[in-house]
Parts: sequence; structure tokens; C-alpha cells
Amino acid sequence: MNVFSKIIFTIFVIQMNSYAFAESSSTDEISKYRELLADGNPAELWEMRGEELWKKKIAPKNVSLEQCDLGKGAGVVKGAYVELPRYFSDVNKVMDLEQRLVYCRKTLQGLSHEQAVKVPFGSVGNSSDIEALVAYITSESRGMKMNVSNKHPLEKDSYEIGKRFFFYRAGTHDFSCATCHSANKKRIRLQELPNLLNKLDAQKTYTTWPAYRVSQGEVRSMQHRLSDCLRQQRFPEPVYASDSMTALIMFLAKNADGGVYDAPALKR
Amino acid sequence: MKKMLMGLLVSIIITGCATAAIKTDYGQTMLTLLKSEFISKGPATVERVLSQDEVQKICSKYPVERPEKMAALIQDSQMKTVKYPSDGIYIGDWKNGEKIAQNGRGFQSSDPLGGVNGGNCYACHNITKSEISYGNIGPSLYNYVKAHGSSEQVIKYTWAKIYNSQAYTDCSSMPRFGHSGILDEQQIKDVMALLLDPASPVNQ
Amino acid sequence: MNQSRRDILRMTSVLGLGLVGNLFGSLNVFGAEWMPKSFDAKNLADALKELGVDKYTVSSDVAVVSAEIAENGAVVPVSVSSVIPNTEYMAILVEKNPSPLSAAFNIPEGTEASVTTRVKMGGTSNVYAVVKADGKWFLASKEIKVTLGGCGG
Amino acid sequence: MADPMRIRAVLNGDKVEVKVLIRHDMETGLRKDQAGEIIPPHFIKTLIAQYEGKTVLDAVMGISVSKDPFLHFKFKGGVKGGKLNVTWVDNLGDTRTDSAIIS
Repeated sequence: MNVFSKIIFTIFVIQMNSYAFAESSSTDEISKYRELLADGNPAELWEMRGEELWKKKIAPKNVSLEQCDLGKGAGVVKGAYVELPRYFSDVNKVMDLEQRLVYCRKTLQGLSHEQAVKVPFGSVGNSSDIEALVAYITSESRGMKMNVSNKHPLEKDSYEIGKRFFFYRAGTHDFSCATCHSANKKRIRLQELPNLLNKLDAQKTYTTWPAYRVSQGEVRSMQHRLSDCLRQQRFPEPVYASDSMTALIMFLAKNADGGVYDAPALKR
Repeated sequence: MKKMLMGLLVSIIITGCATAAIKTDYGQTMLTLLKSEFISKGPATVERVLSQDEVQKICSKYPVERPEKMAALIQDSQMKTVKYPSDGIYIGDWKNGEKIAQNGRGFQSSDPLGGVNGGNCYACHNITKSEISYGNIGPSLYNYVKAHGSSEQVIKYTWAKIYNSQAYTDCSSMPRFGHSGILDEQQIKDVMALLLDPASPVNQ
Repeated sequence: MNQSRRDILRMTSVLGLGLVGNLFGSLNVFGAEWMPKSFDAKNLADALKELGVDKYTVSSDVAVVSAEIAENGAVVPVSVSSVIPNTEYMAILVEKNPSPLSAAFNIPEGTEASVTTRVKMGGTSNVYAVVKADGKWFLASKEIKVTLGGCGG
Repeated sequence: MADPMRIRAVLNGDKVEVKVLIRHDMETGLRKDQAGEIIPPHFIKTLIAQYEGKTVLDAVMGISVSKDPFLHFKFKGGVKGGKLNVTWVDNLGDTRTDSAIIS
């Protein structure tokens, strides 16, 4: 190697090193940022409000949600979320948490469908009762293992439909869920993308939703997470708490089986 | 409609259990749900996502790998879609190219109809030294000219790659920017400049 | 609240003396008075002037603790702390924000001179901790980079 | 009506560690809504924390404190079972007081 190419080579090595360094120190600092934020999660405020709403009697029937059957019997909240979505014999279909909540608000509390799905996602000055209820209910499964059933044929169907949805490439940008979520260690900008086909990633992701999103100042549910993915995927808007979303959630939840539930969490 | 479908589903399963002959067509059920449970909003329409082209169909069915024949079919058919610049000029303004690379808007349900689309290149690629917030789904494009040169062949390849990525890589994650009408000819020229202009920060 | 009481409270807050507050007994339930001129100041120099910071020392006994990169400027965790004895007042200022002063704290005796909160940052900026101890002012700063979010925007 | 705060006060050695979470929009008055109208400012201006009547932290805040504010501080002199009150007042005169028992 002559002197000239040696110099070039050295410069190249230094540059590559500083590059690698810049990248790893950026991600280190971002992990530090997340750690600092984890201390004091505003989602707790949603959990508190959700618990009040769960127990609050409201018109027209003047009953609370305390008799709502989330799958483990009327009124059982503890551990309900880690077994959802699931088959419900009273409606003969598979429901996720939010679909079930809508059902309980309609049948138990007597709300119309419009009332029951009103403000599914909150915004400034327009907070969502649903997000608060979801925060409360999910918090009651913290520390438990994901244990989603696929024994019932309809549960299996829901999973398979969700799987087809996950791989469905369409629209102007040719995106599917899989475009961003089927390879390890990928990032969009600096945001890490979980590989939802990889057990550990799928568990880590599913068990940390819902979450307080610092970018939005709200607790966001799984339905919101999926809606926002679909928006960026250049897909039209899914109807809130619909069967297709339940199917997709079923696919993701089942892939996360065995993961220890740890939400509402806090995310960017 | 939905109820009917679910009813149908149930009956299929019941008969399926009995005869083990009829299997639920999950893909078809998914499409029916997509049609009935999604609402067009802004530039993101139900019709658009329901009308998959052949490429999208194959890539949905074979997300990871596909038979060689299909791969070749995709690449050949997509290469034929590439339209090179009408005036023979490939390189525009790298400063506009940088703006396009930074902009992630266009065709989302939250975007306006007829708005200016971005390329969102930084979402997946390292491009310039000054932007530290870049993704890694695609390869680094920093020092593009140093890595690839700037021969006519490279220029044409780069154009075609941006215009229709699947001309070279079947089922690439990269959108087919020209073919799908995301970026117009001038915008592609500007992105080309970002990669190939010696004055662009990519090559500094 | 009448003007004279407001003035007294403003004075106590500028002086930052818990003791003065105690002299007024029941008054201290109202806490520190909000200082419009300090909060409205449009640059760091003006904000410091309005806070009454005339002379100051850059001190390693004062610290701004945060991550060097914030994923989102809407919520940036910031701790300010001081090991200077008799620290009685601490303020957080974000230099490049439209109004740099973010928050200020009176630190009564017995309270540790270390407070953590979260601030909004319009973009990458120096964040300052301004501390008053024994009537003297001390400063420290740290640059915090604010990055973009994910795809689409 | 303002939502309740979440206050945690834990005795650790000779210091009480306090964490306060507040549900508040902390609107800057600089943002526009979807219709292009300025969203009026709405933010907490003052906050005071008192242990058995004695002030342990006294804060003033501007528009750049984050939405759903969080405060973390420590003070000496508290005992288990003692009561900590936190009160905030915002620019529209809305106010809220909540308390926590030191554990």
C-alpha cells in the first residue's frame, strides 16, 4: 500500500468509525430520553379516570359497566385483556377489547351505537372516555402473560384473516403491514420498527400498547395504533372497532403469546 | 351484508368440519371486510386498495420469496413501465431534491387531495451527513457518486430505480415513485440531483 | 388580589426567600407570583434581565440533566440541580424557544435543590439552569438536540 | 372541571420523594386548530406543594412546560402518614388541590 492510498484508507476508516459512533451514540441518547420519560407516565391519569368511568352509572339505563363480561365472567377485569381478542358465545363472534366495550356500553348501559363509539380517540379539549376505559382495563392485566386462544374455529378464522391482512400489499405506495414489520432491526428515521413475525419483537410490541404518546399527549389504544399505521400505509380509514381490525389484532395478539403484559406504557 | 357474510363463514366452517372439503377463503373474506369496513378519505380510497395490480397480488402472496419465474416476470414487466425524461435531462436541482427527500406527505388519508407529494427518502435511507434522523430499510446513499460513479449507465439505472424500483428488485419495499404517480418527472430529476450532482451534500 | 399584596408577593418571589413568605404566614398559600415580564421576554438576555440576573457565574456546581437527543420536542425531560449551599431559587430557560423562560422554583429550606420537569422545545437548543444562592446568580447549560418523528408526519 | 392529579410521596431515608402528574393541556396559544383558528392559551401558572401547611415547593410555569406536567422533587422533614397537598392555578383561574399521604 503506498502512502497516498494509506492516507485515503485511514481517512476512510476514521470516517466509518465516527459514523458508526454517531449512530450508536444517537440511539443511546434516545434510549436515555425514553428512560427519563418512563419515570412518571401520564397514562396513570387515564387509568384513574377510566376506573371512575367503569364504575359510574350513566343514562339512559343508569347502570355502570361493572357487569360487563370481558370474557372471564361478568365484572371480571383482572386478567381479561391478556386473553383478548376471544370468541364470545353471546354474540357468536370474536371481539377485541374495544369491540367488546362498545357492545357492553350498548347492551348494558343502553347507549346507541353512535353514542357508544363517540370520540374513540381523544384530542385537545375533547378527551375520549374509551381511551380512559381501555387504559384502566388493560392496566388490570399488568404483569400477566399473554394467553390468547385459537381453539374456537372462529378464533382461528379471525387469526387467518388478520394474517392475510398483514401481508396485503396495495395502494399508491405498495405498502402492507409486512413492508415495515417483517424484518429485524429496521428503522424508519430513528424509530425502530418491530418485526411482528418475530416472537420476541411481537411480544415486546403488543405488551406495551396502549401507551401514552408523548407526541400526541394522549393514551392511544391498539385500534388507534392500527388506524395510524394504515394511514401511513396510504390505506383508507377503518371503521372503528370493526371485524377486520379485530382480525388484525387477533393475529398480532396471538403472535405475542407468552409475553408479559406491561401497559399502558409510554412511547414517543 | 356483514352479518350475512359472517353467517356464511359460520356455515362454511360447519360444513367444513363435516366434510373437510370446503375451506374458508380467508383472502376473499379479508377483501370483503376491506370493502365493507373501510371508508375513503382524502386521497386514500377503498377503490385504490381493492384494485391490486399483478405485482401487488404476487407480492402479497409471496412476501418473502417467490418462484424465479415470477420474479423475472415482475422485473421485466416493470422495466417496461419506466419512462425516461422527455427532454433527455436527468439532473435537476439538488436543493429541491433534499426537500422532497425530507417530505413524507402524499396520498395519506390525512393529506389534502392534489397536494404536493414527498419522496420521504430519509425514512429508509442515509443520504446526507447533516441529517442524523434517517432509516435503514434501504441502503445508504451517502457518497453516491463515489460508490457508483456517474456514468450514463448509473444515471439511467438510478432514474429507473426511482421510477419503478421493482424493475430491478421484485417486491422491493420501495414505492414505485414514477410508475405510481407519487413523484412527477421534475421531482425525480431533483432527487436525481441530490444523489448525483457533485455539488450536492451527498457527494461532499 | 390587591396591588400591594401582589407587589409584596412579587418581591418575595424575586427575592425567593421562604423566610419572607413565612413572615406573612397565611399568605404563602398563594405561592410565588407569576412574572409576566420574565415569561414574555423573547430572548435569553431579556429573560435573564427580567429575572433580575445582572451578574452571574457559570458554575459546574449547577447542572442541567437530560438526554442529549430528544425524540420529541413536545416532551423533553429536564432536571436542574445545584450543590451550592443555600440555593433558594432555580429557573429553566430554553434559549431558542419563542419565550425562553419555562419554569421557576422557589426552594424552601429543607427541599433539595434538584427539580425534574418536562419542557417543550421548538428545536435543538441550549437549555439553561439559572440558580440563585445567597443572593448570587449561577448558570449552567446543556445542548439538547430535537429530532424528527417517524414517517408521513 | 379539572381532572385529579396523581401524587406519589415516598419516604426514602430522611427525604420524601415526591412525584406529581397533572392532567392539563398546557396550551401555548401559538397553535392553530384544523380550521386555522388560534387555540387560546391555557396553562398552569403557579403550583405550590405543602407538607402539613409548610411550603416545600413553589413553582411558576410558562407555556413551554409540557402537556400533562410532571414534577419530581425531594424534601426533608416529612414522616410516614404525613399529608402533602399540591395546588395549581391556571391562567383561566381554574384550580385544583389534591393530596397524598406519605408512604
